[in-house]
Amino acid sequence: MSKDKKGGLKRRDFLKIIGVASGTAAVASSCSPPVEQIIPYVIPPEGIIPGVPNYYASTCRECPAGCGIIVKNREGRAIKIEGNPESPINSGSSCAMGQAALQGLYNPDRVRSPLSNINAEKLQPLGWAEAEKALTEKIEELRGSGKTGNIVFLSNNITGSLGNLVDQWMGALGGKHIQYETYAHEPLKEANKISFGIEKIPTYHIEKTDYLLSFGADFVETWLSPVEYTKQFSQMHGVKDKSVGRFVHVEPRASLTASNADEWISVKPGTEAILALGIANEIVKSGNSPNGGGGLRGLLSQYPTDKVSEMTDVPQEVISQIAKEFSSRKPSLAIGGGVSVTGTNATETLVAINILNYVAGNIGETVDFGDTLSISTADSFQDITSLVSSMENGDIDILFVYDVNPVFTLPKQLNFKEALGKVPFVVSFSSFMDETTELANLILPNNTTIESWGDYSPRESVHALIQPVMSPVFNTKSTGDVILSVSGQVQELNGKFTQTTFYDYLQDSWKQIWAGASGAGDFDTFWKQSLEKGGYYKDLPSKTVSVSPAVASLKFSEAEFTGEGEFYFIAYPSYKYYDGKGANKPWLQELPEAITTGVWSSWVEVHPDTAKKLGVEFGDFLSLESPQGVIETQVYVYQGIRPDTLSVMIGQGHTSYGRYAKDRGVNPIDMLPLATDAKSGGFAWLSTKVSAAKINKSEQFVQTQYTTTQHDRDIAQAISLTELEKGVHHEEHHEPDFYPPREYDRYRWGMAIDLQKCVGCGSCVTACYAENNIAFVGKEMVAKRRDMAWIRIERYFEESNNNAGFQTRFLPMMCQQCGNAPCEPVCPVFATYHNPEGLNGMVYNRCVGTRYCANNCTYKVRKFNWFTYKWPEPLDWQLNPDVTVRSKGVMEKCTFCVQRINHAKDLAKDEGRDVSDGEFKVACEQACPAEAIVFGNLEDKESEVSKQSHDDRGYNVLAAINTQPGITYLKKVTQDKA
Amino acid sequence: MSEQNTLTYARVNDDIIRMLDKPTFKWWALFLPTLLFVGFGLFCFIYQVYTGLGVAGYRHPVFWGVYITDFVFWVGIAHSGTLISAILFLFRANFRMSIYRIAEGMTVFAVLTAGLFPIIHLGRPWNFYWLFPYPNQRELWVNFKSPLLWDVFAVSTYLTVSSVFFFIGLIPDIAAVRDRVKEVPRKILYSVLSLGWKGSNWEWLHYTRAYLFFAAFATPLVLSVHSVVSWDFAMSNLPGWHTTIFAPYFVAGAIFSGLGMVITLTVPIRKIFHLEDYITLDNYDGMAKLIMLTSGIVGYAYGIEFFMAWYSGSPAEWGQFYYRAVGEYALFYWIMVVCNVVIPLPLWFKSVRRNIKALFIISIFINIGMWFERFNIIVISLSRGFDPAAWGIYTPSWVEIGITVGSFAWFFMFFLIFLKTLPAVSIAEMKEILPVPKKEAKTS
Amino acid sequence: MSDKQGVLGVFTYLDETLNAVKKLRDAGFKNLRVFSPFPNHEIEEVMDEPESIVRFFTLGGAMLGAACGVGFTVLMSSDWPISVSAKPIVSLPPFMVIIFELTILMGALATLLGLLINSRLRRNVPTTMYDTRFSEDKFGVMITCEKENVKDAEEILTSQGAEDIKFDGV
Amino acid sequence: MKKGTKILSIPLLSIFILLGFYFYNAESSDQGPKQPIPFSHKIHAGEDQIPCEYCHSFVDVSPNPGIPSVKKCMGCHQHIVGRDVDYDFDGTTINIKNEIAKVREYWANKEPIPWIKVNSQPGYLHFTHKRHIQRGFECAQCHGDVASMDQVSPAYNMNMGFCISCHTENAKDQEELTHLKDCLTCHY
Repeated sequence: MSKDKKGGLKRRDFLKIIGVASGTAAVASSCSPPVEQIIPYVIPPEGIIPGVPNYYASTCRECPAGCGIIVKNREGRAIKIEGNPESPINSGSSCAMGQAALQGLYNPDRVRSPLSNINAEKLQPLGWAEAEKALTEKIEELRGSGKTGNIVFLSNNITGSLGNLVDQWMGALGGKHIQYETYAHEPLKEANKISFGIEKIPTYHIEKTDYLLSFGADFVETWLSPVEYTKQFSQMHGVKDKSVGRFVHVEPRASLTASNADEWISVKPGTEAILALGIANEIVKSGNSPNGGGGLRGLLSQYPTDKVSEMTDVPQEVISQIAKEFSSRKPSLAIGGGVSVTGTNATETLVAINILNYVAGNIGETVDFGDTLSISTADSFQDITSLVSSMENGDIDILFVYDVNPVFTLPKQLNFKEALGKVPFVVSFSSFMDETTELANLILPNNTTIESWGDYSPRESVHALIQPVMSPVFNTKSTGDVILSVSGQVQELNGKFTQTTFYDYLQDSWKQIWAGASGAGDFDTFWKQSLEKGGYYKDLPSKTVSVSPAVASLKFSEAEFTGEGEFYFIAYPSYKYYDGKGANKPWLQELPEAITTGVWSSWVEVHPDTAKKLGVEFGDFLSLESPQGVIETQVYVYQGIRPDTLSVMIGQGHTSYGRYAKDRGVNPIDMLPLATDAKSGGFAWLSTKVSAAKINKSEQFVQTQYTTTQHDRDIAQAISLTELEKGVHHEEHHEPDFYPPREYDRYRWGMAIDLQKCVGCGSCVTACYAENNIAFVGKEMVAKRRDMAWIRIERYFEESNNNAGFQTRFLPMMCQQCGNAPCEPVCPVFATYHNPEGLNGMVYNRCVGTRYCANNCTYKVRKFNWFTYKWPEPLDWQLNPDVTVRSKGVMEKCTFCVQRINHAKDLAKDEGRDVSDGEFKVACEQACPAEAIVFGNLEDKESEVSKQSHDDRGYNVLAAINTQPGITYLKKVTQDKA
Repeated sequence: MSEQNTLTYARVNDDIIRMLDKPTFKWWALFLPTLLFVGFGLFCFIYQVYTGLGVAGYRHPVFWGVYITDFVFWVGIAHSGTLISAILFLFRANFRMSIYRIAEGMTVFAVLTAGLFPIIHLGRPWNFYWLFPYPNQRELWVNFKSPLLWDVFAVSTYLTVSSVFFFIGLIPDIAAVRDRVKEVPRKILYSVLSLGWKGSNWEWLHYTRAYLFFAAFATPLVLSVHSVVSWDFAMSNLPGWHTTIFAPYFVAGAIFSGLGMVITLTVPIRKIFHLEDYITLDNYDGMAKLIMLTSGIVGYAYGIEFFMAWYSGSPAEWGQFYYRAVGEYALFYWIMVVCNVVIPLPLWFKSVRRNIKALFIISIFINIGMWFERFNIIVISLSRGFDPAAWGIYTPSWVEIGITVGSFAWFFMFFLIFLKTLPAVSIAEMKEILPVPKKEAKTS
Repeated sequence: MSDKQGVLGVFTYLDETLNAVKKLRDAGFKNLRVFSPFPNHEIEEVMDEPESIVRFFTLGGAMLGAACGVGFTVLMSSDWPISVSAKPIVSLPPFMVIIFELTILMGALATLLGLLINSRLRRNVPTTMYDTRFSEDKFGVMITCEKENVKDAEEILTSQGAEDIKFDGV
Repeated sequence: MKKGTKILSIPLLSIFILLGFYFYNAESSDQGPKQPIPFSHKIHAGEDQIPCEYCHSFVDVSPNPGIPSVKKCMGCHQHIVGRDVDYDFDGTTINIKNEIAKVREYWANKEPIPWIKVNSQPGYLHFTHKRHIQRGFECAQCHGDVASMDQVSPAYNMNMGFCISCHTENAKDQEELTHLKDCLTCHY
């Protein structure tokens, strides 16, 4: 086995599988090429043609939503993840986390082989046989001593085959399988149990609604199924024949979701329940309720608007207005249960929201109990606490940890870490050296989703398949296989499992699904189809539910807060790091957080008045103190948060977990008390008050946009709903021109971006990084504004006469592919020019780096390679062979994914036709969950993009400069009351 | 011309050729440090090429900084040299006679320095030759529509023409030196350089003609070159760059800074080599008057820029100039205004114009002010473009400062060598303004 | 040329020099040459040589330069037409700059050439018929004539106050 | 003498440039790298008349022509052990039998054969064999008469001029010409 110098990867082995390994790493420099080897296959794998990509359907497991993905594979390397259009969940789109899964796969800090410290001080690498033997011995030893009940398998919510396998295994060993989800949404289940007698989390149909009222449900970020609900939202909120749906968001801070709302109602933390009931009462009072409030009139009458208003800090007129709209604009929907607002009264809040929906007659309309989420089956927080206590009592002898990081995600007060120390034998299946795995005695690194077989059922209607897209990068093994082979070695378990590989087990369990599926033909075809489609999807009839009378007698209280501090403390889950899982992926670290545009760190959001009071400014450091702990972090002054509230993002502050995550920012979970929601026993995230004090430290707040307003440049434009209804004439911009307009024969590639749909989630940015080999540069470089992103999401706070007083606008800005590009004429060497298909070509290898093009770029979208940026191996295996890797001294920018255009044209040429509309998608368009980006041929008058670019709302950014951009933006629609 | 009456042809030769005597300790004390700094600048450049341009302070969106500032600064310096030697020659302004050689030397060396920066600032300097239209296997030419290419042509033309002009002017004087020096090596050197000049009426006939034509060429050239340099900016659409007044504004600025530099250089030379009889107060007076004029033009440009920005009604334009006056770079802006507009004001008084010390000090401030003018135009404009999302601040790094210092050293290195090798004051032309020796004049 | 000989008179005063020239010419001497440390109009008048032809070099060079300018820009641009920001491939306004610069460049170089050729600046070391004082403060008159006339020439020169007389070929 | 050089220098300079221009396009004199096994294209493609596509089988469907897998080699060399004779391989004498034995060795160890790339293009150039083959170009047009080479060496140094001249000659019409001379066709 020849070891590779770098990283000790068995490069040769890898090459044996992946075959021709040239290309990729070449750079645009004029130096003579080194001696290149071409390594042929020993045995050519079926259906792989070097140079031609293969696509495999699989399932994303970065969060519980379980989106379908398609993984692009070149020469045996997974190089790009895209949403699977077949999947009913994300139907083609993906989020930043999903895109970045590749950097999990190729993460240089992965556990590269089994490790154990059984007969050594520190963790030592060992072979799989040894490792499994070690585990087998432990189990046997335990069984010998008769203490069989003391095995616990702690995993995240793994439904499907692996889940079953683990259950069976634990059953056989007499152990327990506990499924721990950081965000388990117990209150949702409990509330539904109370209100409808169904302990399940339903699916919602936001797209059907005309009026959406969210009580802190951050569905654009992390709530239940972000991609799906963002897509639904953009359908509901997008412009359809001159009308748009209305979205009102109630939360103490203006989260990214709230920033996309037409109204952000800043409510006193923990009083959402009261507000919901107040609104319901208002509806019933005004007789707008179809069912007249049923048996709840009595209950509701206790919540007169004036009282509610003063309890919740929400003005009366606002309450009555919401009530009016909510009951009049049908169908409407109220949702809740965002993690950041889960207080000690979370269940009550959600019951109240159910009541509101019931009163407005939405149950069954836009809430679907026919198809419920499988996260419902996750174990509750109480099970975790009891586990911890039994660990502390030494009742646990073997603890298996699978794909969870409780040391990081559980509140310090629970002392999980200490309890773990009391467990004699801890086995981690994690592929990453996270805080929990560090403390394990035996590490059996699992394959990542992209390397292993499996399945996952995020909801009843979906059985999603996971298939290996490439052979393991490191010496890792899928946990299913480990369990089976270990079971094979343990005497008592002999013959327990007929299968020897997890693949067999998977197929066997799918035989049952196949049996359940009607008219699926024989199993093999069913299996093939499912693999192609990424799983088996069935339609379930929606179930009608009725509110149980018990609700009427329910007591509704305000949330309780511990701690003497004067500020409510919000720890909110991040759409970049989820519960901290994403923090080891440079793409996510470098993706600017939508509101602050901050990168590579954490911060605390402080209201301007509060900041003045505390005497801190943007960039200063605050010390936040709660009874449980102290964190010191940087101030971001933000008008979108209540003066009596401070908030910090969850996900940073790792003490381990690889070079990109380690010692970066702070972990707000350390601040949280061990409070639970009274009714469901779920963890209460919003339950503490903290005190804040300025500390004598100040740094540059590293972000990608230093301005908050547009300075009258009219870049992100908006149109009021009334104007839109009146119908404005789309001003085709025609500056007097010195030269005749340019002619195009077949193609003129163009793009349309709908600002009404764009939610600023940044998945396009990450997709662009992945597709175009864009270098991540790290915090120090971003601090010097040297980030290389080809797309930036511009974020502007606009004066507004809505309740919040401001409105947030997002605008994805990339190269506008100008027809009259300022960058082109100034280049002395034709390194950038206008190509016959309307692209603004950038020829890296011709560039000498005068940088005049960037100076003259009206939109400042060109990025310069100040250094030759490196990808630590094996991150560079992800690089797209179809895109040049740029070297120092070269300008670069968005190319409209010219490699995809050329590929499509190549295929079209094989069939002797032109490229047809929608035949291919550019990376950002493909990723966008909101379907805000449309790309296509402007010469084809029928194409979607040409239709949209002649839309009434269409405009070019900075049109007065007459650059004649190829990108048309569609104005955002403001619904502010006149 | 009271002092000059004491001058005779012989004395002119003596005095001026004496300047070429063996370098003194003083000279070495000046020369060696320049070598040192040139070395450091070179090191910085190599380091930059090796590591990447990131070692400079550049950052999005400020893609040009100190290097281009230096480039424009040095080109500017170059200009007054040609102005004095060519334009004033055409105007037959006699006060040029004694200083034009120094000014021309300055021109040549300044262009030599300026020419380095476009290459230094490249992202891939090893490909700089791609900017020239040479036949290559790619069958690819250059983009003649790019202002940068105009620069390539303008600057290289300027360098060639000004050095030829410089050399032509030198021929008779070199001959004079040749006829003086005894040691063989220098004798040979000067013989070769003098091209066997004998001062016959034939030679003078063609010489004067040719010189006239050179002057006639150099004049439009000097105007065009700095106009082209200004178009590097004016041709863009960036607020703060995209204005029509740039060409005259830059030319005036160039002459302004150039004259400043001439004074800065001549004052010490005059003192050290005792050229009081040659470089007279009248000469300085004349230059000071020119400085007054150009300073006025520059000041006017500063003012009118603001008016135009306001009058344009474009938020980008006005935003830019408002930012210049009060933004992060306001200090630099006001340094510029004070140095270039306020400090030269005393020159309105004759007493100041004829006071060497005062002139010297003012000239130093002018140099500083004009460097900052270029810095402001380039950096401030870039840091605030059209799109607020892409605004950013630039601060030079030690590498850039090192190379800038190196460039000054590089310039002075050449200048010091020049002082010791070539007659720094034109012998022949000094004689032209002396009264012609006539027998009658003597006898009567 | 053995029958020809050169005579060189060295003068201090310009008027004497000029008188000498006049006298010599009256005495029928042809091809005279005057040396002076600086250009002087009176000398030019007296000698009245034909107008220098350097100007034709200059003109030719300049015109050639302009032609090259046009040629370069137009031909090279259309050789591989690459379109930048909707401008025509051959657009003269930007080309004017190049054309102008090349005009100047070639004009100047041609002038230099013209000077070098016409003023016979070939030899690196002047002939014996030269006095180093010419580059300092003396004027000189040189006559090339038949051997038998040398005497007359010498006479005229001395009569006009030549302080030193040289002959070559002896 | 000064003037002399001045006048001379101009034609000299231009001559140098033209020479450089000429040599740039001249045929490559590269000998070709030493391969782990002296594989003779002369024998395979020449004497045995095996068509290029047999081994480089992806040439008409993929940008890369594809290098034959060891399996493919064994496809024949299972049976063909090779004559036990000396063979003059570009000057070096090799024994065919021994050399073929090496192939079987690789196969036995399931090791790939680390061939050295002969014709390689920089990464900023995206050349596709597919298009050119489908357009009906012969391999020899760029790779030279491989069938007569033992050790394959680059026939031409395939620089941009090489591509462009061919593109210009073979363009059907103006539209195709613009496309074939469009930078983004190959550089992205």
